[in-house]
Amino acid sequence: MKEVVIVSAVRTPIGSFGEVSNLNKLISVDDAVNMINDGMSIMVGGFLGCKNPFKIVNALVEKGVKNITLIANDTSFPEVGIGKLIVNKQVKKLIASHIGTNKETGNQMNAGELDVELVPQGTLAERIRAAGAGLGGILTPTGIGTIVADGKKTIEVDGKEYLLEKPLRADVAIIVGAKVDKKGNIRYSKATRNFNPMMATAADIVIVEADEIVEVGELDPDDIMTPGIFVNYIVLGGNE
Amino acid sequence: MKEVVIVSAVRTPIGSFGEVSNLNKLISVDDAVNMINDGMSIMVGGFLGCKNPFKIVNALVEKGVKNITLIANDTSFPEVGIGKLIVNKQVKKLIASHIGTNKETGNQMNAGELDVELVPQGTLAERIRAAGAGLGGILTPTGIGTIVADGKKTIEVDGKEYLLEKPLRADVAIIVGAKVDKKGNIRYSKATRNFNPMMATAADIVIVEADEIVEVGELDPDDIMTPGIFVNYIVLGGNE
Amino acid sequence: MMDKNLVKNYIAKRVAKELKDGNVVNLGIGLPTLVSNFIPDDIEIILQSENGFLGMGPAPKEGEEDPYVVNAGGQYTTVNPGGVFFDSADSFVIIRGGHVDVTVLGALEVDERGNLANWMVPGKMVPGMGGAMDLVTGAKKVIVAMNHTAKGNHKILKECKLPLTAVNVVNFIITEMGVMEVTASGLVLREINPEYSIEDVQIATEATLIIPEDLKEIQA
Amino acid sequence: MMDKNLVKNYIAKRVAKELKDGNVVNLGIGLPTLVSNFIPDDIEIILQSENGFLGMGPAPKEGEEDPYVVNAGGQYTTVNPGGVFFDSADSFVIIRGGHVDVTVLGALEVDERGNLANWMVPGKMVPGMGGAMDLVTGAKKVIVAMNHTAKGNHKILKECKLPLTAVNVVNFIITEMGVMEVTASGLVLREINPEYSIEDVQIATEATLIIPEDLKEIQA
Repeated sequence: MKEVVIVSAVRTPIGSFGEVSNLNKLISVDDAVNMINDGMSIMVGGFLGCKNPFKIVNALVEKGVKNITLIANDTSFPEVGIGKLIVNKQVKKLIASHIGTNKETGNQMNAGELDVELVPQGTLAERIRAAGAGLGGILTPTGIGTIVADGKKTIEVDGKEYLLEKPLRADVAIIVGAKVDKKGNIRYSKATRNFNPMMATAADIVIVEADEIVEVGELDPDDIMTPGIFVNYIVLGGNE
Repeated sequence: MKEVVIVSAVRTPIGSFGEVSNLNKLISVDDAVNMINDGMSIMVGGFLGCKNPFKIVNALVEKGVKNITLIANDTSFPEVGIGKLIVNKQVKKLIASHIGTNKETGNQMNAGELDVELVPQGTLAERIRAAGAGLGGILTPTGIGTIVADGKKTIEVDGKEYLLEKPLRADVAIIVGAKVDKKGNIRYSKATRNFNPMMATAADIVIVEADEIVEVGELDPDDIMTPGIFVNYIVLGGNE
Repeated sequence: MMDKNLVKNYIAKRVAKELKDGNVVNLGIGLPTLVSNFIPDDIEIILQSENGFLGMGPAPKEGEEDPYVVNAGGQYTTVNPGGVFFDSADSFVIIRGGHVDVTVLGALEVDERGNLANWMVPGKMVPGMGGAMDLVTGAKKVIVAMNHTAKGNHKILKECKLPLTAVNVVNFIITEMGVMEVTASGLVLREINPEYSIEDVQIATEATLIIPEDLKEIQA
Repeated sequence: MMDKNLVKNYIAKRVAKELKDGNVVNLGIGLPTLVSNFIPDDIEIILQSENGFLGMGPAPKEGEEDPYVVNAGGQYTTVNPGGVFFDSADSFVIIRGGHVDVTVLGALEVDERGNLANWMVPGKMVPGMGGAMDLVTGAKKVIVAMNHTAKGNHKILKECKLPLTAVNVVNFIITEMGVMEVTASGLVLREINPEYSIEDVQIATEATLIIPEDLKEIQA
């Protein structure tokens, strides 16, 4: 395992992680994983590996952070992105909508090694959004009459039943961006957008892995999909 | 008053207004206002006139449609956009967050001529979004302990109280777009985006007034802010 | 009995006839994906991919794959002119909000009340529901496209036994044997594959089929 | 007593000292808007405009107005490099979700428990709450910036009489007389304008002021 590099004193101290300042947000992947410790809840963007923040996730695998609560749409494939966190048994609890593409997830779940909460995909996206939006949860018709409703409150509105699903936050969100300016303003590309915009609003520390980092002002204000105020740190991504 | 032009037979028949087809969506402003009749509920995009769909609104003023339920952020200024619908006494019920810039709104309200439901701006946006998203309403902390909460259900989630605010739909949404392709895909410009994207999802008939109409394929799929599936009709806008 | 692939294409072809010009359609992974091969040239269907776009096109040619354009099954795909990308919350605004006209998906079990089970076999196979629960809850028309039976076992039941995906949501069941509609009175056999008798279909179906006077031959 | 504009600028200048480098700030219409004139050059404040953008800049020069760039009061404004436009739902994700560090706004009444009334006088003036209810509910710090009294009448009360904007949300009240903090024990006078005595301020305030040992002179 790679030696852990101590976060340099230049970085924002722990106490102010939740606040996004206009200080230099660019950090190394080592600085990024040094903020992520055993037992944390971590949201990771991507949909079946398209695409996880591969560089940071690989560094997390290398560092061997344990007992993670992982929040993601799926667990990718065993050899791809966050799939490795599962294979490497770094995840204690998983909150996801789909685990069928990574057999190891089902194996660990059936063996009682991994606690899995399956959430309908639309509910997952909306629960994360609700957390970021300061809403008390969502009222969805999805899951009514199924085991997804077990133990949850139902609310009747104008004669129709809805499930009350609670907001979902994390300690850290690790997301991907295609073009990211130095203030952290993000533009996503194509089908890689998926859960990233919501996750950016719903974690104490938000780290974006950027395909490309550009100067402030290079992105048209109409083209930015996640405002930089949500982003604490930027890591330049690489290719897996 | 201008003579009302009969909707040509080429247009989609009444029965299928709710369905968006790939038929030609371009219509004249006369065709547009001919779908909008007395007593309908109408959502109109814009924020203090920046910018209402001026061409269609002016045609509604000319046509003299009455007893409208108007849903909009505000009532603009007396001489601008939807402000004229108020001055012209075409509105029976108003749902808005702010009416201070159009004194006529307050006058009619105080005289008992206009029924006004004031909704916090964030709640208004989210209620419209909820209607478009198939959610049973929203749970917001905004308005708790104020008269906005009167007669509404409060729901406690993890020890905190939230107000249950119901989804808000309309018969017709009239929105603005900066660049609209012939399938109805919309790109907004700058501060004119405001309520338009949510309104596009929450009405039976959605009409966009476009600054510019472009060919399909001219807009980058990453740059489109409202998919054309939400848009029934396109009217080429003009300058007021 | 037709060969496996023939059966799949037969079903997919018949499903395609349910799609109308301008429909927004979400096709599940597997058999439902084949439906896109049978859409007539004179109508336009807008395919929604729940991972985040509208206007999904055909699979790319070899060497032209874009790693940022994959479908909800993780396979390379393309986007047609006029297509739109969005995030997962907006994707499910479209789905849950009733803006998808037709969703086509497979089932482990479906019953005469339109209940659907397609996301888990407790203790055995638990892939998760992905977007399926939202899709069947939100879409205007839900079509189950599948083989009529599984290894000789009934899949079309009086009452689903597996954990449900949703309650009372299925409108049509299309199999190699026929087209069934879920109605308030029960399951009506609307069309039948002329290779089978009504008795054949009933034997392969646990639910009691209602046979209307105007039962037609399937046109696939 | 200072002249009206001097008073406004005095208050705005003191409010500006509450803003920290990197803060996301929403300034209400009127007096609060003046705060942006007093932000020190060595810190960067990101102004949020609830009608749909971040990174609001100064008013445009005459002849350079862009009709598509207006603030929440409908006045022409500009966007700084790095600014971002978004829709009203996303704007209130930012506001309600706790992503605005400081909101500065006026009040008709404010009380010692941090209750705020600033959106209607029943039967007289009902402009509506606009974004104010969401702003004071969601922002991390709520600063009321206003004249200490209105035509000689108290505005800082034991208990608000007008319909509330929100309950227990105000953190600081900054007037031409001083800086007051809402605490669990009541209203603490943190700073005082040396032109006034403690007694002057108390007389102008219905709520009982707590005077701490380390009461400071206001630095505006």
